[in-house]
Amino acid sequence: MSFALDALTILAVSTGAFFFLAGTVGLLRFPDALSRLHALTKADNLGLGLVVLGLLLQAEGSFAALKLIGVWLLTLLAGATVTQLIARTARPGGTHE
Amino acid sequence: MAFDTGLVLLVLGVAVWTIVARDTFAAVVGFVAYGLLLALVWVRLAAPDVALTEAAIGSGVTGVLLLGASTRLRRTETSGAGEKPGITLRLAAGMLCALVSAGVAAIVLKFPEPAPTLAPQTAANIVATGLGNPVTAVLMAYRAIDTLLETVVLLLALVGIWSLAQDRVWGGFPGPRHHADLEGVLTFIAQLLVPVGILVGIHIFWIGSVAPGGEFQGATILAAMWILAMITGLVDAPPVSRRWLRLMLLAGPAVFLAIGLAGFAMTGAFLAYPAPYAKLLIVTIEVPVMLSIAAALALLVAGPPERRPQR
Amino acid sequence: MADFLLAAAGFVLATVALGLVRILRGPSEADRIMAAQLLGSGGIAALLLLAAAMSVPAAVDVALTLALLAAFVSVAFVKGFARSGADGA
Amino acid sequence: MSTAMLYGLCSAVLVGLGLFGLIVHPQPLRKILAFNLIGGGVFLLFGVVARRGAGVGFGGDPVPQALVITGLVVAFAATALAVALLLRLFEQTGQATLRLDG
Repeated sequence: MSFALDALTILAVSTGAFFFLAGTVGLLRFPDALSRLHALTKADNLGLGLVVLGLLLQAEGSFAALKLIGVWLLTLLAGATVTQLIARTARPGGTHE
Repeated sequence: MAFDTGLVLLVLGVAVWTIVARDTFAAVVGFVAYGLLLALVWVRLAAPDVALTEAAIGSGVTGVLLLGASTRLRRTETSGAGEKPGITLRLAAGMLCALVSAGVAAIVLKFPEPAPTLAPQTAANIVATGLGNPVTAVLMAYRAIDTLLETVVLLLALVGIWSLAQDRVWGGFPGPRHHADLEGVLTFIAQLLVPVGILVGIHIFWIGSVAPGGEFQGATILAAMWILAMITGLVDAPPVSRRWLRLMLLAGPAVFLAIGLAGFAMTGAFLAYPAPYAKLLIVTIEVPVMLSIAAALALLVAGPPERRPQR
Repeated sequence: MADFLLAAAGFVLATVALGLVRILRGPSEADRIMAAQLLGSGGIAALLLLAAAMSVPAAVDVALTLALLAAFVSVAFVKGFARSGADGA
Repeated sequence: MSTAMLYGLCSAVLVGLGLFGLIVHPQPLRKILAFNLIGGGVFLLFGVVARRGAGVGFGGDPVPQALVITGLVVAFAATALAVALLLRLFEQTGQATLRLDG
Protein backbone atom coordinates (compact mmCIF):
# COMPACT_ATOMS: atom_id res chain seq x y z
CA MET A 1 0.00 0.00 0.00
CA SER A 2 2.71 2.44 1.03
CA PHE A 3 4.68 1.44 -2.06
CA ALA A 4 1.71 2.26 -4.31
CA LEU A 5 1.28 5.62 -2.56
CA ASP A 6 4.97 6.40 -2.99
CA ALA A 7 4.76 5.53 -6.68
CA LEU A 8 1.76 7.85 -7.09
CA THR A 9 3.60 10.62 -5.25
CA ILE A 10 6.60 10.24 -7.53
CA LEU A 11 4.33 10.30 -10.58
CA ALA A 12 2.40 13.40 -9.48
CA VAL A 13 5.48 15.34 -8.35
CA SER A 14 7.34 14.49 -11.56
CA THR A 15 4.41 15.60 -13.71
CA GLY A 16 4.17 18.79 -11.64
CA ALA A 17 7.88 19.47 -12.12
CA PHE A 18 7.40 18.92 -15.84
CA PHE A 19 4.69 21.60 -15.90
CA PHE A 20 7.08 24.02 -14.25
CA LEU A 21 9.56 23.26 -17.01
CA ALA A 22 6.86 23.76 -19.64
CA GLY A 23 5.84 27.06 -18.03
CA THR A 24 9.41 28.32 -18.08
CA VAL A 25 9.96 27.31 -21.69
CA GLY A 26 6.71 29.04 -22.61
CA LEU A 27 7.70 32.17 -20.73
CA LEU A 28 10.97 32.29 -22.61
CA ARG A 29 9.85 31.23 -26.09
CA PHE A 30 6.35 32.56 -26.67
CA PRO A 31 6.27 35.74 -28.73
CA ASP A 32 3.75 37.96 -26.92
CA ALA A 33 2.68 38.72 -23.37
CA LEU A 34 -0.71 37.06 -23.57
CA SER A 35 0.57 33.67 -24.70
CA ARG A 36 3.37 33.94 -22.13
CA LEU A 37 0.63 34.49 -19.56
CA HIS A 38 -1.07 31.35 -20.82
CA ALA A 39 2.14 29.35 -20.26
CA LEU A 40 2.59 30.88 -16.82
CA THR A 41 -0.87 30.03 -15.54
CA LYS A 42 -0.41 26.42 -16.61
CA ALA A 43 2.81 26.15 -14.63
CA ASP A 44 1.27 27.88 -11.61
CA ASN A 45 -2.03 26.09 -11.42
CA LEU A 46 -1.11 22.65 -12.64
CA GLY A 47 2.55 22.43 -11.64
CA LEU A 48 2.01 23.44 -8.03
CA GLY A 49 -1.33 21.61 -7.96
CA LEU A 50 0.30 18.32 -8.94
CA VAL A 51 3.15 18.80 -6.47
CA VAL A 52 0.57 19.45 -3.74
CA LEU A 53 -1.40 16.39 -4.86
CA GLY A 54 1.71 14.23 -4.65
CA LEU A 55 2.55 15.55 -1.18
CA LEU A 56 -1.03 15.12 0.02
CA LEU A 57 -0.54 11.37 -0.33
CA GLN A 58 2.35 11.63 2.14
CA ALA A 59 0.66 14.11 4.50
CA GLU A 60 0.39 13.18 8.16
CA GLY A 61 -3.05 14.11 9.41
CA SER A 62 -5.87 16.15 7.97
CA PHE A 63 -4.63 19.51 9.28
CA ALA A 64 -1.34 19.13 7.38
CA ALA A 65 -3.34 18.21 4.27
CA LEU A 66 -5.59 21.24 4.75
CA LYS A 67 -2.56 23.52 4.92
CA LEU A 68 -1.17 22.07 1.70
CA ILE A 69 -4.44 22.75 -0.09
CA GLY A 70 -4.50 26.23 1.44
CA VAL A 71 -1.07 26.97 -0.02
CA TRP A 72 -2.30 25.95 -3.46
CA LEU A 73 -5.48 28.03 -3.26
CA LEU A 74 -3.55 31.11 -2.13
CA THR A 75 -1.14 30.74 -5.02
CA LEU A 76 -4.08 30.51 -7.39
CA LEU A 77 -5.34 33.77 -5.95
CA ALA A 78 -1.97 35.44 -6.47
CA GLY A 79 -2.01 34.12 -10.04
CA ALA A 80 -5.47 35.57 -10.59
CA THR A 81 -4.22 38.97 -9.42
CA VAL A 82 -1.32 38.93 -11.84
CA THR A 83 -3.63 37.81 -14.63
CA GLN A 84 -5.74 40.86 -13.85
CA LEU A 85 -2.66 43.04 -14.20
CA ILE A 86 -1.67 41.56 -17.54
CA ALA A 87 -5.22 41.88 -18.78
CA ARG A 88 -5.04 45.58 -17.94
CA THR A 89 -1.71 46.33 -19.48
CA ALA A 90 -1.73 44.00 -22.47
CA ARG A 91 -5.27 44.90 -23.51
CA PRO A 92 -5.48 47.34 -26.41
CA GLY A 93 -6.35 50.70 -24.93
CA GLY A 94 -3.89 50.44 -22.09
CA THR A 95 -4.30 51.02 -18.41
CA HIS A 96 -7.46 53.08 -18.23
CA GLU A 97 -10.12 51.91 -15.85
CA MET B 1 24.96 19.76 -1.34
CA ALA B 2 24.15 20.10 -5.06
CA PHE B 3 20.83 21.64 -4.06
CA ASP B 4 22.54 24.11 -1.75
CA THR B 5 25.11 25.10 -4.39
CA GLY B 6 22.31 25.80 -6.86
CA LEU B 7 20.37 27.80 -4.28
CA VAL B 8 23.46 29.88 -3.42
CA LEU B 9 24.05 30.66 -7.11
CA LEU B 10 20.43 31.68 -7.48
CA VAL B 11 20.58 33.97 -4.42
CA LEU B 12 23.75 35.59 -5.74
CA GLY B 13 22.24 36.00 -9.21
CA VAL B 14 19.17 37.74 -7.88
CA ALA B 15 21.35 39.93 -5.62
CA VAL B 16 23.46 41.00 -8.60
CA TRP B 17 20.27 41.82 -10.50
CA THR B 18 19.01 43.97 -7.62
CA ILE B 19 22.23 46.00 -7.80
CA VAL B 20 22.73 46.30 -11.56
CA ALA B 21 19.11 46.65 -12.79
CA ARG B 22 18.68 49.95 -14.60
CA ASP B 23 15.09 50.42 -13.49
CA THR B 24 14.29 50.80 -9.77
CA PHE B 25 11.00 48.95 -10.14
CA ALA B 26 12.82 45.95 -11.63
CA ALA B 27 15.36 46.10 -8.81
CA VAL B 28 12.52 45.95 -6.25
CA VAL B 29 11.09 42.90 -8.04
CA GLY B 30 14.56 41.38 -7.69
CA PHE B 31 14.62 42.22 -3.99
CA VAL B 32 11.29 40.46 -3.38
CA ALA B 33 12.70 37.37 -5.13
CA TYR B 34 15.85 37.69 -2.98
CA GLY B 35 13.72 37.54 0.19
CA LEU B 36 11.83 34.51 -1.11
CA LEU B 37 15.05 32.63 -1.84
CA LEU B 38 16.51 33.58 1.55
CA ALA B 39 13.43 32.00 3.16
CA LEU B 40 14.44 28.75 1.41
CA VAL B 41 18.00 29.21 2.68
CA TRP B 42 16.74 29.60 6.27
CA VAL B 43 14.85 26.32 5.97
CA ARG B 44 18.06 24.67 4.76
CA LEU B 45 19.91 26.17 7.75
CA ALA B 46 17.33 24.54 10.07
CA ALA B 47 15.91 27.90 11.14
CA PRO B 48 12.20 27.76 10.22
CA ASP B 49 11.39 30.57 12.68
CA VAL B 50 13.69 32.90 10.78
CA ALA B 51 12.36 31.59 7.45
CA LEU B 52 8.86 32.66 8.52
CA THR B 53 10.10 36.12 9.53
CA GLU B 54 12.07 36.52 6.31
CA ALA B 55 9.09 35.46 4.18
CA ALA B 56 6.78 37.86 5.99
CA ILE B 57 8.93 40.93 6.67
CA GLY B 58 12.06 40.60 4.55
CA SER B 59 10.25 39.79 1.35
CA GLY B 60 6.59 40.72 1.70
CA VAL B 61 6.15 43.87 3.75
CA THR B 62 9.53 45.43 2.87
CA GLY B 63 8.78 44.65 -0.77
CA VAL B 64 5.46 46.47 -0.65
CA LEU B 65 7.03 49.44 1.13
CA LEU B 66 9.80 49.78 -1.48
CA LEU B 67 7.37 49.15 -4.31
CA GLY B 68 5.16 52.01 -3.16
CA ALA B 69 8.20 54.30 -2.89
CA SER B 70 9.46 53.35 -6.35
CA THR B 71 6.11 54.15 -7.99
CA ARG B 72 6.00 57.52 -6.22
CA LEU B 73 9.55 58.38 -7.21
CA ARG B 74 9.24 57.12 -10.77
CA ARG B 75 9.48 60.59 -12.31
CA THR B 76 12.82 61.26 -10.65
CA GLU B 77 14.30 58.13 -12.23
CA THR B 78 16.07 59.82 -15.12
CA SER B 79 17.29 62.90 -13.24
CA GLY B 80 19.94 60.94 -11.36
CA ALA B 81 21.72 59.87 -14.54
CA GLY B 82 24.25 62.69 -14.44
CA GLU B 83 25.36 61.79 -10.94
CA LYS B 84 26.64 58.35 -11.84
CA PRO B 85 30.16 57.99 -10.47
CA GLY B 86 33.02 57.72 -12.94
CA ILE B 87 34.78 54.53 -13.89
CA THR B 88 37.71 55.18 -11.52
CA LEU B 89 35.47 55.53 -8.51
CA ARG B 90 33.49 52.45 -9.49
CA LEU B 91 36.66 50.44 -9.90
CA ALA B 92 37.94 51.62 -6.52
CA ALA B 93 34.57 50.80 -4.92
CA GLY B 94 34.62 47.37 -6.55
CA MET B 95 38.07 46.66 -5.18
CA LEU B 96 37.13 47.85 -1.70
CA CYS B 97 34.01 45.68 -1.68
CA ALA B 98 35.93 42.66 -2.95
CA LEU B 99 38.32 43.22 -0.06
CA VAL B 100 35.45 43.35 2.44
CA SER B 101 33.97 40.17 0.95
CA ALA B 102 37.34 38.43 1.14
CA GLY B 103 37.67 39.51 4.76
CA VAL B 104 34.26 38.13 5.72
CA ALA B 105 35.00 34.93 3.77
CA ALA B 106 38.29 34.55 5.64
CA ILE B 107 36.43 34.85 8.94
CA VAL B 108 33.93 32.22 7.77
CA LEU B 109 36.73 29.85 6.82
CA LYS B 110 38.51 30.40 10.14
CA PHE B 111 35.48 29.83 12.36
CA PRO B 112 36.60 28.12 15.60
CA GLU B 113 36.23 24.35 16.00
CA PRO B 114 34.20 23.16 17.78
CA ALA B 115 31.65 25.91 17.17
CA PRO B 116 30.65 27.88 20.27
CA THR B 117 26.99 27.40 21.07
CA LEU B 118 24.39 28.30 23.66
CA ALA B 119 22.08 25.47 22.58
CA PRO B 120 22.80 23.27 25.65
CA GLN B 121 22.09 26.17 28.01
CA THR B 122 18.84 26.90 26.18
CA ALA B 123 17.88 23.22 26.35
CA ALA B 124 18.65 23.15 30.08
CA ASN B 125 16.52 26.18 30.87
CA ILE B 126 13.65 25.85 28.42
CA VAL B 127 11.62 23.68 30.84
CA ALA B 128 11.39 26.60 33.26
CA THR B 129 9.65 28.75 30.62
CA GLY B 130 6.99 26.15 29.86
CA LEU B 131 7.57 26.74 26.13
CA GLY B 132 8.36 24.13 23.49
CA ASN B 133 9.97 26.40 20.90
CA PRO B 134 13.55 27.32 21.89
CA VAL B 135 13.59 30.47 19.72
CA THR B 136 10.46 31.84 21.38
CA ALA B 137 11.96 30.93 24.75
CA VAL B 138 15.08 32.95 23.94
CA LEU B 139 13.04 35.90 22.64
CA MET B 140 10.65 35.99 25.59
CA ALA B 141 12.87 34.91 28.50
CA TYR B 142 16.65 34.84 28.01
CA ARG B 143 16.79 37.89 25.71
CA ALA B 144 13.47 39.43 26.73
CA ILE B 145 15.17 42.80 27.16
CA ASP B 146 16.01 42.80 23.42
CA THR B 147 12.43 42.06 22.54
CA LEU B 148 11.14 44.79 24.87
CA LEU B 149 13.55 47.33 23.39
CA GLU B 150 12.59 46.25 19.90
CA THR B 151 8.94 47.07 20.47
CA VAL B 152 10.13 50.48 21.63
CA VAL B 153 12.33 50.89 18.54
CA LEU B 154 9.29 50.30 16.34
CA LEU B 155 7.42 53.06 18.17
CA LEU B 156 10.38 55.43 17.86
CA ALA B 157 10.58 54.79 14.12
CA LEU B 158 6.84 55.46 13.89
CA VAL B 159 7.19 58.72 15.82
CA GLY B 160 10.01 59.65 13.45
CA ILE B 161 7.80 59.01 10.43
CA TRP B 162 4.81 60.86 11.86
CA SER B 163 6.99 63.87 12.67
CA LEU B 164 7.67 64.23 8.94
CA ALA B 165 4.07 65.32 8.37
CA GLN B 166 3.41 68.88 7.31
CA ASP B 167 1.89 71.13 9.98
CA ARG B 168 -1.50 71.42 8.33
CA VAL B 169 -2.08 67.66 8.27
CA TRP B 170 -0.70 67.04 11.76
CA GLY B 171 -2.52 64.14 13.39
CA GLY B 172 -4.36 63.37 10.16
CA PHE B 173 -4.79 60.32 7.94
CA PRO B 174 -1.59 58.63 6.78
CA GLY B 175 -0.99 58.10 3.07
CA PRO B 176 -3.31 58.79 0.16
CA ARG B 177 -6.93 57.57 0.29
CA HIS B 178 -7.23 54.47 -1.85
CA HIS B 179 -10.52 53.90 -3.54
CA ALA B 180 -12.08 50.52 -4.03
CA ASP B 181 -11.37 49.12 -7.48
CA LEU B 182 -14.15 49.88 -9.93
CA GLU B 183 -13.83 46.59 -11.75
CA GLY B 184 -14.11 44.86 -8.42
CA VAL B 185 -11.58 42.08 -8.99
CA LEU B 186 -8.92 43.39 -6.63
CA THR B 187 -11.54 44.26 -4.05
CA PHE B 188 -12.90 40.76 -4.33
CA ILE B 189 -9.44 39.21 -3.94
CA ALA B 190 -8.74 41.39 -0.92
CA GLN B 191 -12.07 40.45 0.67
CA LEU B 192 -11.12 36.80 0.27
CA LEU B 193 -7.53 37.20 1.33
CA VAL B 194 -7.92 39.35 4.46
CA PRO B 195 -9.98 36.88 6.57
CA VAL B 196 -7.82 33.94 5.46
CA GLY B 197 -4.69 35.94 6.29
CA ILE B 198 -5.97 36.88 9.73
CA LEU B 199 -6.59 33.19 10.45
CA VAL B 200 -3.10 32.27 9.23
CA GLY B 201 -1.57 35.07 11.31
CA ILE B 202 -3.31 33.94 14.48
CA HIS B 203 -2.34 30.33 13.73
CA ILE B 204 1.33 31.25 13.26
CA PHE B 205 1.24 33.27 16.49
CA TRP B 206 -0.51 30.56 18.47
CA ILE B 207 1.76 27.66 17.49
CA GLY B 208 4.79 29.85 18.28
CA SER B 209 4.99 28.55 21.85
CA VAL B 210 5.56 24.95 20.74
CA ALA B 211 6.58 25.10 17.06
CA PRO B 212 8.22 27.62 14.70
CA GLY B 213 6.19 30.81 14.67
CA GLY B 214 5.49 33.49 17.23
CA GLU B 215 4.32 37.02 17.78
CA PHE B 216 6.63 38.71 15.27
CA GLN B 217 5.64 36.46 12.40
CA GLY B 218 1.96 36.53 13.33
CA ALA B 219 2.07 40.31 13.75
CA THR B 220 3.66 40.81 10.34
CA ILE B 221 0.96 38.74 8.65
CA LEU B 222 -1.76 40.70 10.46
CA ALA B 223 -0.05 43.96 9.48
CA ALA B 224 0.13 42.82 5.86
CA MET B 225 -3.60 42.12 5.87
CA TRP B 226 -4.36 45.56 7.31
CA ILE B 227 -2.17 47.19 4.64
CA LEU B 228 -3.93 45.08 2.01
CA ALA B 229 -7.32 46.30 3.23
CA MET B 230 -6.00 49.88 3.10
CA ILE B 231 -4.48 49.78 -0.38
CA THR B 232 -7.52 48.13 -1.90
CA GLY B 233 -9.77 50.75 -0.32
CA LEU B 234 -11.68 48.32 1.92
CA VAL B 235 -10.85 50.44 4.96
CA ASP B 236 -9.21 53.81 5.35
CA ALA B 237 -6.16 54.27 7.53
CA PRO B 238 -7.18 55.81 10.87
CA PRO B 239 -6.02 59.36 11.70
CA VAL B 240 -2.87 58.96 13.75
CA SER B 241 -4.28 61.07 16.56
CA ARG B 242 -6.99 58.52 17.41
CA ARG B 243 -6.86 57.49 21.04
CA TRP B 244 -7.62 53.78 20.42
CA LEU B 245 -4.77 53.65 17.95
CA ARG B 246 -2.31 55.20 20.38
CA LEU B 247 -3.49 52.79 23.10
CA MET B 248 -3.08 49.83 20.77
CA LEU B 249 0.45 50.89 19.90
CA LEU B 250 1.41 51.38 23.54
CA ALA B 251 -0.32 48.33 25.02
CA GLY B 252 2.41 45.83 24.09
CA PRO B 253 5.46 47.68 25.41
CA ALA B 254 3.46 48.87 28.45
CA VAL B 255 2.36 45.37 29.49
CA PHE B 256 5.84 44.05 28.78
CA LEU B 257 7.43 46.74 30.93
CA ALA B 258 4.87 46.32 33.73
CA ILE B 259 5.48 42.57 33.95
CA GLY B 260 9.21 43.19 33.70
CA LEU B 261 9.06 45.60 36.66
CA ALA B 262 6.82 43.22 38.57
CA GLY B 263 9.74 40.80 38.25
CA PHE B 264 11.57 42.92 40.86
CA ALA B 265 8.78 42.36 43.36
CA MET B 266 8.22 38.69 42.57
CA THR B 267 11.74 37.36 42.05
CA GLY B 268 14.05 40.29 42.60
CA ALA B 269 15.16 40.82 39.01
CA PHE B 270 13.92 42.80 36.00
CA LEU B 271 11.99 40.64 33.51
CA ALA B 272 12.38 37.52 35.63
CA TYR B 273 9.28 35.36 35.69
CA PRO B 274 8.44 33.25 38.75
CA ALA B 275 8.71 29.68 37.46
CA PRO B 276 5.13 28.42 38.06
CA TYR B 277 3.64 31.38 36.16
CA ALA B 278 6.29 31.73 33.45
CA LYS B 279 4.19 30.50 30.55
CA LEU B 280 1.09 32.39 31.68
CA LEU B 281 3.07 35.63 31.98
CA ILE B 282 4.76 35.11 28.62
CA VAL B 283 1.43 34.63 26.87
CA THR B 284 0.04 37.67 28.71
CA ILE B 285 2.91 39.68 27.27
CA GLU B 286 2.76 38.15 23.80
CA VAL B 287 -0.87 38.95 22.94
CA PRO B 288 -0.69 42.76 23.40
CA VAL B 289 2.85 42.80 21.99
CA MET B 290 1.63 41.11 18.82
CA LEU B 291 -1.20 43.62 18.40
CA SER B 292 1.13 46.56 19.02
CA ILE B 293 3.73 45.26 16.57
CA ALA B 294 1.07 44.59 13.93
CA ALA B 295 -0.30 48.13 14.26
CA ALA B 296 3.18 49.67 14.25
CA LEU B 297 4.30 47.72 11.16
CA ALA B 298 1.18 48.61 9.20
CA LEU B 299 1.47 52.29 10.10
CA LEU B 300 5.18 52.31 9.24
CA VAL B 301 4.20 51.27 5.72
CA ALA B 302 1.28 53.72 5.58
CA GLY B 303 3.73 56.60 6.15
CA PRO B 304 3.31 60.09 7.60
CA PRO B 305 -0.10 61.79 7.73
CA GLU B 306 -0.99 63.37 4.39
CA ARG B 307 -4.63 64.32 4.84
CA ARG B 308 -6.22 66.66 7.37
CA PRO B 309 -8.12 65.09 10.28
CA GLN B 310 -11.86 65.66 9.96
CA ARG B 311 -12.47 67.34 13.28
CA MET C 1 11.81 9.06 -1.12
CA ALA C 2 13.54 11.97 0.60
CA ASP C 3 16.22 12.03 -2.07
CA PHE C 4 13.65 12.09 -4.84
CA LEU C 5 11.75 14.97 -3.20
CA LEU C 6 14.95 16.96 -2.69
CA ALA C 7 15.92 16.37 -6.32
CA ALA C 8 12.44 17.47 -7.42
CA ALA C 9 12.79 20.65 -5.31
CA GLY C 10 16.11 21.34 -7.00
CA PHE C 11 14.67 20.69 -10.44
CA VAL C 12 11.70 23.03 -9.94
CA LEU C 13 13.95 25.73 -8.56
CA ALA C 14 16.38 25.37 -11.46
CA THR C 15 13.62 25.62 -14.08
CA VAL C 16 11.98 28.70 -12.58
CA ALA C 17 15.46 30.21 -12.26
CA LEU C 18 15.79 29.85 -16.01
CA GLY C 19 12.57 31.84 -16.25
CA LEU C 20 14.36 34.68 -14.51
CA VAL C 21 16.04 35.42 -17.82
CA ARG C 22 12.66 37.02 -18.58
CA ILE C 23 13.29 39.50 -15.77
CA LEU C 24 16.53 40.43 -17.51
CA ARG C 25 15.08 40.64 -21.00
CA GLY C 26 11.72 42.17 -20.18
CA PRO C 27 10.64 43.88 -22.39
CA SER C 28 7.57 45.01 -20.45
CA GLU C 29 7.20 45.25 -16.68
CA ALA C 30 4.34 42.78 -16.95
CA ASP C 31 6.86 40.21 -18.18
CA ARG C 32 9.10 40.90 -15.22
CA ILE C 33 6.21 40.43 -12.83
CA MET C 34 5.27 37.19 -14.56
CA ALA C 35 8.80 35.87 -14.08
CA ALA C 36 8.69 36.89 -10.41
CA GLN C 37 5.32 35.18 -10.10
CA LEU C 38 6.73 31.99 -11.60
CA LEU C 39 9.67 32.18 -9.19
CA GLY C 40 7.14 32.64 -6.39
CA SER C 41 5.11 29.55 -7.16
CA GLY C 42 8.26 27.57 -7.93
CA GLY C 43 9.79 28.66 -4.64
CA ILE C 44 6.63 27.67 -2.81
CA ALA C 45 6.63 24.26 -4.54
CA ALA C 46 10.31 23.83 -3.62
CA LEU C 47 9.53 24.71 0.02
CA LEU C 48 6.72 22.16 0.19
CA LEU C 49 9.02 19.52 -1.30
CA LEU C 50 11.78 20.48 1.15
CA ALA C 51 9.33 20.21 4.04
CA ALA C 52 8.59 16.61 3.07
CA ALA C 53 12.19 15.75 2.12
CA MET C 54 13.80 17.16 5.28
CA SER C 55 10.86 16.23 7.54
CA VAL C 56 10.47 19.85 8.66
CA PRO C 57 6.70 20.26 8.89
CA ALA C 58 7.19 23.92 9.84
CA ALA C 59 8.37 24.60 6.28
CA VAL C 60 4.74 24.13 5.21
CA ASP C 61 3.88 27.09 7.43
CA VAL C 62 6.64 29.05 5.72
CA ALA C 63 5.12 28.12 2.36
CA LEU C 64 1.69 29.19 3.60
CA THR C 65 3.09 32.55 4.72
CA LEU C 66 4.91 32.99 1.43
CA ALA C 67 1.79 32.17 -0.58
CA LEU C 68 -0.23 34.67 1.45
CA LEU C 69 2.39 37.39 1.14
CA ALA C 70 2.88 36.65 -2.57
CA ALA C 71 -0.82 37.32 -3.14
CA PHE C 72 -0.47 40.49 -1.04
CA VAL C 73 2.56 41.68 -2.99
CA SER C 74 0.84 41.02 -6.32
CA VAL C 75 -2.15 43.12 -5.30
CA ALA C 76 0.28 45.91 -4.38
CA PHE C 77 2.00 45.46 -7.76
CA VAL C 78 -1.31 45.84 -9.57
CA LYS C 79 -2.35 48.87 -7.51
CA GLY C 80 1.03 50.55 -7.98
CA PHE C 81 0.78 49.81 -11.64
CA ALA C 82 -2.68 51.27 -12.00
CA ARG C 83 -1.51 54.40 -10.21
CA SER C 84 1.64 54.96 -12.23
CA GLY C 85 -0.38 54.29 -15.38
CA ALA C 86 -2.92 56.90 -14.31
CA ASP C 87 -0.12 59.38 -13.59
CA GLY C 88 1.27 58.94 -17.06
CA ALA C 89 -2.10 59.34 -18.78
CA MET D 1 33.39 22.02 2.67
CA SER D 2 30.27 21.86 4.82
CA THR D 3 26.87 23.21 3.78
CA ALA D 4 27.01 25.87 6.50
CA MET D 5 30.38 27.00 5.17
CA LEU D 6 28.92 27.33 1.66
CA TYR D 7 26.20 29.66 2.93
CA GLY D 8 28.85 31.51 4.93
CA LEU D 9 30.77 32.27 1.74
CA CYS D 10 27.48 33.30 0.11
CA SER D 11 26.91 35.81 2.91
CA ALA D 12 30.41 37.21 2.40
CA VAL D 13 29.68 37.86 -1.29
CA LEU D 14 26.28 39.39 -0.46
CA VAL D 15 27.84 41.87 1.97
CA GLY D 16 30.37 42.94 -0.68
CA LEU D 17 27.73 43.23 -3.40
CA GLY D 18 25.41 45.30 -1.21
CA LEU D 19 28.25 47.59 -0.18
CA PHE D 20 29.13 48.13 -3.83
CA GLY D 21 25.53 49.11 -4.62
CA LEU D 22 25.47 51.41 -1.62
CA ILE D 23 28.55 53.27 -2.86
CA VAL D 24 27.97 53.52 -6.60
CA HIS D 25 24.20 54.15 -6.85
CA PRO D 26 23.37 57.85 -6.87
CA GLN D 27 19.64 57.32 -6.21
CA PRO D 28 18.77 57.12 -2.48
CA LEU D 29 16.12 54.43 -3.00
CA ARG D 30 18.72 52.19 -4.63
CA LYS D 31 21.01 52.85 -1.69
CA ILE D 32 18.23 51.73 0.67
CA LEU D 33 17.77 48.57 -1.41
CA ALA D 34 21.51 47.88 -1.36
CA PHE D 35 21.58 48.40 2.39
CA ASN D 36 18.88 45.78 2.81
CA LEU D 37 20.97 43.46 0.65
CA ILE D 38 23.89 43.89 3.07
CA GLY D 39 21.46 43.22 5.91
CA GLY D 40 20.45 39.94 4.30
CA GLY D 41 24.12 38.93 4.08
CA VAL D 42 24.86 39.80 7.70
CA PHE D 43 21.77 37.94 8.94
CA LEU D 44 22.81 34.95 6.87
CA LEU D 45 26.19 34.99 8.63
CA PHE D 46 24.32 34.79 11.95
CA GLY D 47 22.34 31.88 10.50
CA VAL D 48 25.57 30.07 9.65
CA VAL D 49 26.91 30.64 13.18
CA ALA D 50 23.60 29.29 14.51
CA ARG D 51 23.71 26.24 12.25
CA ARG D 52 27.24 25.40 13.32
CA GLY D 53 26.05 25.55 16.92
CA ALA D 54 23.52 22.76 16.37
CA GLY D 55 23.25 20.29 19.19
CA VAL D 56 21.20 18.74 21.97
CA GLY D 57 18.39 18.02 19.55
CA PHE D 58 18.23 21.57 18.11
CA GLY D 59 18.93 22.09 14.41
CA GLY D 60 20.76 25.30 15.29
CA ASP D 61 21.72 27.50 18.21
CA PRO D 62 18.46 29.32 19.02
CA VAL D 63 20.17 32.43 20.44
CA PRO D 64 21.59 33.82 17.16
CA GLN D 65 18.36 32.78 15.42
CA ALA D 66 16.36 34.87 17.86
CA LEU D 67 18.77 37.78 17.32
CA VAL D 68 18.18 37.57 13.56
CA ILE D 69 14.41 37.74 14.07
CA THR D 70 14.84 40.88 16.18
CA GLY D 71 17.27 42.24 13.61
CA LEU D 72 14.91 41.70 10.68
CA VAL D 73 12.16 43.67 12.39
CA VAL D 74 14.50 46.53 13.34
CA ALA D 75 15.94 46.59 9.80
CA PHE D 76 12.42 46.98 8.50
CA ALA D 77 11.71 49.87 10.87
CA ALA D 78 14.89 51.61 9.74
CA THR D 79 13.99 51.05 6.08
CA ALA D 80 10.51 52.48 6.61
CA LEU D 81 11.97 55.59 8.27
CA ALA D 82 14.52 56.02 5.47
CA VAL D 83 11.80 55.72 2.82
CA ALA D 84 9.61 58.26 4.63
CA LEU D 85 12.52 60.72 4.83
CA LEU D 86 13.21 60.24 1.13
CA LEU D 87 9.57 60.79 0.15
CA ARG D 88 9.47 63.94 2.28
CA LEU D 89 12.61 65.20 0.56
CA PHE D 90 10.94 64.58 -2.78
CA GLU D 91 7.79 66.37 -1.65
CA GLN D 92 9.81 69.35 -0.45
CA THR D 93 12.26 69.75 -3.35
CA GLY D 94 10.63 67.86 -6.21
CA GLN D 95 13.79 65.78 -6.48
CA ALA D 96 15.08 62.63 -4.86
CA THR D 97 18.79 63.24 -4.79
CA LEU D 98 21.50 63.59 -2.18
CA ARG D 99 23.36 66.24 -4.22
CA LEU D 100 24.01 69.33 -2.13
CA ASP D 101 23.70 71.83 -4.98
CA GLY D 102 20.44 70.32 -6.26
